[in-house]
Amino acid sequence: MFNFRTSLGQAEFQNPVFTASGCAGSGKELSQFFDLTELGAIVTKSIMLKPRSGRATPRMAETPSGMLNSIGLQGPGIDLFLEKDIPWLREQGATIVVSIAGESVEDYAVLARKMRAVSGISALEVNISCPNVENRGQVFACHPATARAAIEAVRRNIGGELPIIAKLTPDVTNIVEIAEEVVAAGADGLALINTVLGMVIDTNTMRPKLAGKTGGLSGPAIRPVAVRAIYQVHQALPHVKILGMGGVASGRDAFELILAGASAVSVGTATFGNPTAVIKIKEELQEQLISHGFDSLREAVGYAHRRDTNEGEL
Amino acid sequence: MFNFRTSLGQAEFQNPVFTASGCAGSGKELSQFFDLTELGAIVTKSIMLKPRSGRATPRMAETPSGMLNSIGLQGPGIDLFLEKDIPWLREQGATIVVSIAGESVEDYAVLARKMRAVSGISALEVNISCPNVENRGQVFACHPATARAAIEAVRRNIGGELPIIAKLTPDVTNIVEIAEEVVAAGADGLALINTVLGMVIDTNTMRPKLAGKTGGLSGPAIRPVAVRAIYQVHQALPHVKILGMGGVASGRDAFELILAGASAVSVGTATFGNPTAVIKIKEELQEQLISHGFDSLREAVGYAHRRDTNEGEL
Amino acid sequence: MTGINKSATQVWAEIISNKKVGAYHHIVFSVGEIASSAKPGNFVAIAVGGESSSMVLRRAFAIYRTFDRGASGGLLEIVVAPHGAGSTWLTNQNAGFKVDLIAPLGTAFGIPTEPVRALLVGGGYGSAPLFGLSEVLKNRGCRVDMVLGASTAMKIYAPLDGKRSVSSLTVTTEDGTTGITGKVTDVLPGIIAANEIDIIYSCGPMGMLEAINNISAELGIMHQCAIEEAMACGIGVCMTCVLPIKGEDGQVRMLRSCIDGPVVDGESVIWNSKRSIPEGTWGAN
Amino acid sequence: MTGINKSATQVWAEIISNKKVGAYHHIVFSVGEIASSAKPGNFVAIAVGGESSSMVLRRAFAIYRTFDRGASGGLLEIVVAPHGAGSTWLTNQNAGFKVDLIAPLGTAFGIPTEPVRALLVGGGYGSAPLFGLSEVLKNRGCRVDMVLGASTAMKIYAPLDGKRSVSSLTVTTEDGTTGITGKVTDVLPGIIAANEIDIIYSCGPMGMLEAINNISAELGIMHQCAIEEAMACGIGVCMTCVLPIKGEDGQVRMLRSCIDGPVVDGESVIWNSKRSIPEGTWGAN
Ligand SMILES: Cc1cc2nc3c(=O)[nH]c(=O)nc-3n(C[C@H](O)[C@H](O)[C@H](O)COP(=O)(O)OP(=O)(O)OC[C@H]3O[C@@H](n4cnc5c(N)ncnc54)[C@H](O)[C@@H]3O)c2cc1C
Ligand SMILES: Cc1cc2nc3c(=O)[nH]c(=O)nc-3n(C[C@H](O)[C@H](O)[C@H](O)COP(=O)(O)OP(=O)(O)OC[C@H]3O[C@@H](n4cnc5c(N)ncnc54)[C@H](O)[C@@H]3O)c2cc1C
Ligand SMILES: Cc1cc2nc3c(=O)[nH]c(=O)nc-3n(C[C@H](O)[C@H](O)[C@H](O)COP(=O)(O)O)c2cc1C
Ligand SMILES: Cc1cc2nc3c(=O)[nH]c(=O)nc-3n(C[C@H](O)[C@H](O)[C@H](O)COP(=O)(O)O)c2cc1C
Ligand code: FES
Ligand code: FES
Repeated sequence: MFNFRTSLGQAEFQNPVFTASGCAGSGKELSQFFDLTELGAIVTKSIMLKPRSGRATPRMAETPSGMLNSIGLQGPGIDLFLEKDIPWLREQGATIVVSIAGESVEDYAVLARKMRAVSGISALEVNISCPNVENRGQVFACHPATARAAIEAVRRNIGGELPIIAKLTPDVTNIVEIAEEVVAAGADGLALINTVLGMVIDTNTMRPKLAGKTGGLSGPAIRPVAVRAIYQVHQALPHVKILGMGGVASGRDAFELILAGASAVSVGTATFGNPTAVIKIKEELQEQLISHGFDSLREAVGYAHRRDTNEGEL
Repeated sequence: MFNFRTSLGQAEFQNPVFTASGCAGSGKELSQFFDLTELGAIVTKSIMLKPRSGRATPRMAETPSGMLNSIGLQGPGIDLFLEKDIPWLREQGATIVVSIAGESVEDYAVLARKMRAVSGISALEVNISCPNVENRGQVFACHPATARAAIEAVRRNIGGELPIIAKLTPDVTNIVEIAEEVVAAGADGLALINTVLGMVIDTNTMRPKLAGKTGGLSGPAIRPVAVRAIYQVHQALPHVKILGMGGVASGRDAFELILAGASAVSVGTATFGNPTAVIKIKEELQEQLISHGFDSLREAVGYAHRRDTNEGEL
Repeated sequence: MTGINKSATQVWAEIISNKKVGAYHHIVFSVGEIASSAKPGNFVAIAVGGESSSMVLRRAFAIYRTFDRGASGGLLEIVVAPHGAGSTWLTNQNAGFKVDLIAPLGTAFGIPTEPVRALLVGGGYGSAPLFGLSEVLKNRGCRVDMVLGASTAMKIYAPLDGKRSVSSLTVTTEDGTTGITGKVTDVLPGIIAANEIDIIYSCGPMGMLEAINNISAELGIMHQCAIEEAMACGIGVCMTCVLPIKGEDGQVRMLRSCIDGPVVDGESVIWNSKRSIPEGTWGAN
Repeated sequence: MTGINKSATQVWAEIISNKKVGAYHHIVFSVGEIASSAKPGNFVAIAVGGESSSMVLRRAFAIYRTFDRGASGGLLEIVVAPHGAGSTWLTNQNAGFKVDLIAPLGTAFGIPTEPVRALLVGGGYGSAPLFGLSEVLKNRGCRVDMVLGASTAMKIYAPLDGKRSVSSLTVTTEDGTTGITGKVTDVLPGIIAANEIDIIYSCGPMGMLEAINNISAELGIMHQCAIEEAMACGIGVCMTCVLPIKGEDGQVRMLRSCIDGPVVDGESVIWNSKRSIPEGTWGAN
């Protein structure tokens, strides 16, 4: 029997295909198209302390094999979220990973404290890398010190056994350095990658297309960047579990990220093009793994790093 | 009469559409398809001090709306290049921008000295997005200090009036910081952007597809990253001329980079899909500019940055 | 929230016919049971560009009308303006080609329980969903008048059989190539007064909807409009398609036009807020 | 360097026919004057995926044969194995569709000035360019024998009219579904000896070419082979398609297979160097 199970930190998942934060609504919207229990996990939209309107529109622009978004973390705030969305997801029997995002180290601390009492959650994804916040300089994941501070705040306040997955941006000179820092600060796993900072100028209006000017690039266009980041980090930190994401649109793509070193993958933009993408990808991934002779997902994780006697330089 | 002329530093060009370094061979190959005098300039493949075999194959992988390459700067070395390629290009009447690349600060100094006596060159593009062998293979353009050192070495040794265009990598936390540094070090202009570091894993062999494992991502997939980088740098340094590149495949795309702040654009990957892409793009760009009511290219440079009274937040 | 796309279904829909009509393409799909669940105002989301497409997002199109053909399966029709790469690709596909289509999506026009006097106003291809609506209204005993406007005659979409269901049809074009020279809003006040209009239904460019809303607000007439915001997913999961809408509690929230719209009450919309968040919006900071 | 693609031309080439033959598609294009300038061994580069394609690179295909039809324009034929997205897209296009095609590209097989005894060896679709070559050789008075191999019968491409131009045709398949069970290299030594072969021309997978070269080198027979390296541009500007080749001066250089190839002397190739630069290569460090 093929074993599709995986783990991130202490958390176990029946299969390795998750939704990506911010790309699955509250779960309700997708449940029209499939049963949420089919997912490895649903990763919720990054939730902040307070309700948030998000950015002005236009918030999106299609790009070659990708898209830009600048949602600006629109959401109901942690209290309403815990009151409404989480109970509903629990009722569905969904495996839940909650994503949190803060504007200050203190925010992360408070969010973590609010999460510690919540049951039925498998892991906490800590988004320290949203490129849509107004001051790019303040993206936590861009600098080792701020990345560390955010994760330490969560670690100190979360208590118990909820695994912490730190979500990093690829928009840095050295992603391995940031990864090492957040792992040292207490992250149990890493989510790689968030969107890549980009811009589209509307050549009709001759202005940036997005009201927020810059936005996050996602979709197949960035998959090579995701694979590279996952590969580099897995090589440097082979024992740290990685939740991979970035342009996964098929089982082949999911397999690629797993070979690079991801223990699970999240599907974001592909869901916009196809509501059942996650399910299709899950099925295709299982086929790929089996057809390559793997008995379990785990054997395939990071397999592209293996040394081979007849290929000297690898 | 529409004025298509542009300038980078003291260098003047009859039109703003150039080939991208490493994407036009020696010029001979493209001259089968069009007259090289039609180009704003031909930017030559980055040349190093010594002959160089480049990397092993496979050196390329197609990706969604893009490609990875890891040529590894194959080339004949500066002496043969000056002896053979440059005279031929001069004979054709081509406008020439020479790209140089070094492995050490000293390399850049020597390359600049070799270039100072050469006539018929319009500008020098200094590719500092390559690995520094003296510093653990870290890319010069990744750190302010090494970026500065390389450009200073060129500035000190080039003498005369040959404009220096520093070519930067987008793979940094803060490209504006690097831009400011190289301008302070004496760069007359900036070339933005070089390729984005990526990787493709071949899911059949389950190994990195490229022999060099990682490669540079180019093509339309990265255009939003190029536009963002150009926009950010033009905003911070409005008086520094930018040679823009990254995913330009149509006149619309060239126009987008110009609106963001580029005074000229280079076309790379698009030439691989279509040998006459540069000419098509030049013609389409001129149409775009005219149909938007511009009398000259110069007026359009950075036009997306304008303030508009009825759009408060811009 | 109106119950999230309860009957939305994803199908491979075969193109039955694709005909150029003026500036548009009228495309008919075989969609099976979807035909019976779609209501006027709903839209479809279609994947574009084929297998190796560089376009990762679906395109939304208002449903022009549907036919429930029983055993032989239902038909669904749309009217497409070839604009950019996605819509142009779609208009180039021939009968027999199958597209990946999701429908019905979004809210529908609210149908009054009483027989009222309704004015339907369409701009460009925005007329498409109004013909199905007029059928429904007529069957409920409403009087239906219609105003269609566009920049030029080729962009007026008004098929013969559609016209039959309305009591009067007024056409305006900005260049005067057909009908009255001017905009729909030039003729609205007169028609509203003459026909004692109770409710306006509209569909078209945002600027037109706003202008209509100014008139309806001034006259105190109900106004339902089908808005068109850039949508990445069409099914409520991406939050790109939002616009500021005032709820019954008076609170403005950024609501999704794909789930809480495209049909919304004109007076609930905070118009002309493009590129900024109106002050006082829930969560604005 | 063989003069850089002197007659290469870019055209919109209409598909005249597209037929499935075994595992392959035989596709005929109308190409005008290109037909008269192409030589056996040259290849074409075709843009794939249509207008909004996510595939930015052309695909290379060996020219199977050309017909110069005078006033009505020339024809060019290729044999395509549907493999990944690009080739599959191409095999799905029907007659009447136009593709963006550049040809002729690359080097051609060298034709001996004397009437010699030639053996042509093809693997899979690698047989395609050999039929045109055999015509030319025959017209020069050469004796031509042919060996075609593949994993299975469906992958042997050997059209009837092609067979006519050869004195003998031997077929091998690994699964024994047709011809002799085994690889081409199993039968080569016997055929070479029996027919007193002077020169081998080959086209097929790199592994096969290398194996053939081992035999030709041992027997001291000339060997020209058409290699297939991943190409980004096909016209010599990208340097992705290189492989280590020994020049007449004994120096190994990384040469472009699209310009200095695809046809190269088997003995000049440094075989089995994939994923590394052979020591002593010019510029290796
Ligand atoms: C609810 C709804 C109903 C619609 N009904 C119709 C219809 O009946 N007939 C019709 O021809 N078109 C309709 N549209 C517009 C249609 O979905 C496409 O946006 C339009 O055809 C442009 O797409 P493109 O691929 O040709 O252009 P591109 O410029 O390639 O589009 C790029 C991206 O921008 C988005 N975009 C561009 N213009 C618009 C716009 N005006 N509104 C929203 N998004 C836009 C596209 O959806 C796409 O994601 C509707 C849109 C919405 C949201
Ligand atoms: C000189 C030359 C002649 C060729 N002649 C033929 C022919 O006559 N018939 C035929 O069916 N095919 C031929 N090929 C292979 C063909 O060009 C395509 O590479 C192959 O069809 C796979 O492309 P794809 O889009 O289906 O696959 P994909 O996997 O989508 O291709 C992705 C990329 O990898 C490259 N690639 C993948 N496989 C190969 C390969 N084996 N060799 C080189 N590049 C590869 C592709 O060119 C493309 O850039 C030839 C290649 C070369 C270089
Ligand atoms: C519309 C949209 C909204 C997103 N919102 C969030 C978010 O709230 N939190 C977060 O960590 N990442 C967010 N992301 C990033 C995705 O989770 C994911 O990391 C990224 O899109 C790359 O994956 P993809 O290419 O599969 O989309 C968002 C992405 C998109 C496209
Ligand atoms: C095959 C290839 C070779 C390249 N070689 C060089 C080079 O030698 N020097 C350099 O500065 N940039 C080089 N580049 C980068 C391009 O000049 C350009 O910055 C980048 O490809 C983005 O532009 P594009 O998307 O139009 O290709 C190369 C790119 C490619 C694809
Ligand atoms: S289009 Fe995605 S939420 Fe409306
Ligand atoms: S394929 Fe570009 S140089 Fe040969």
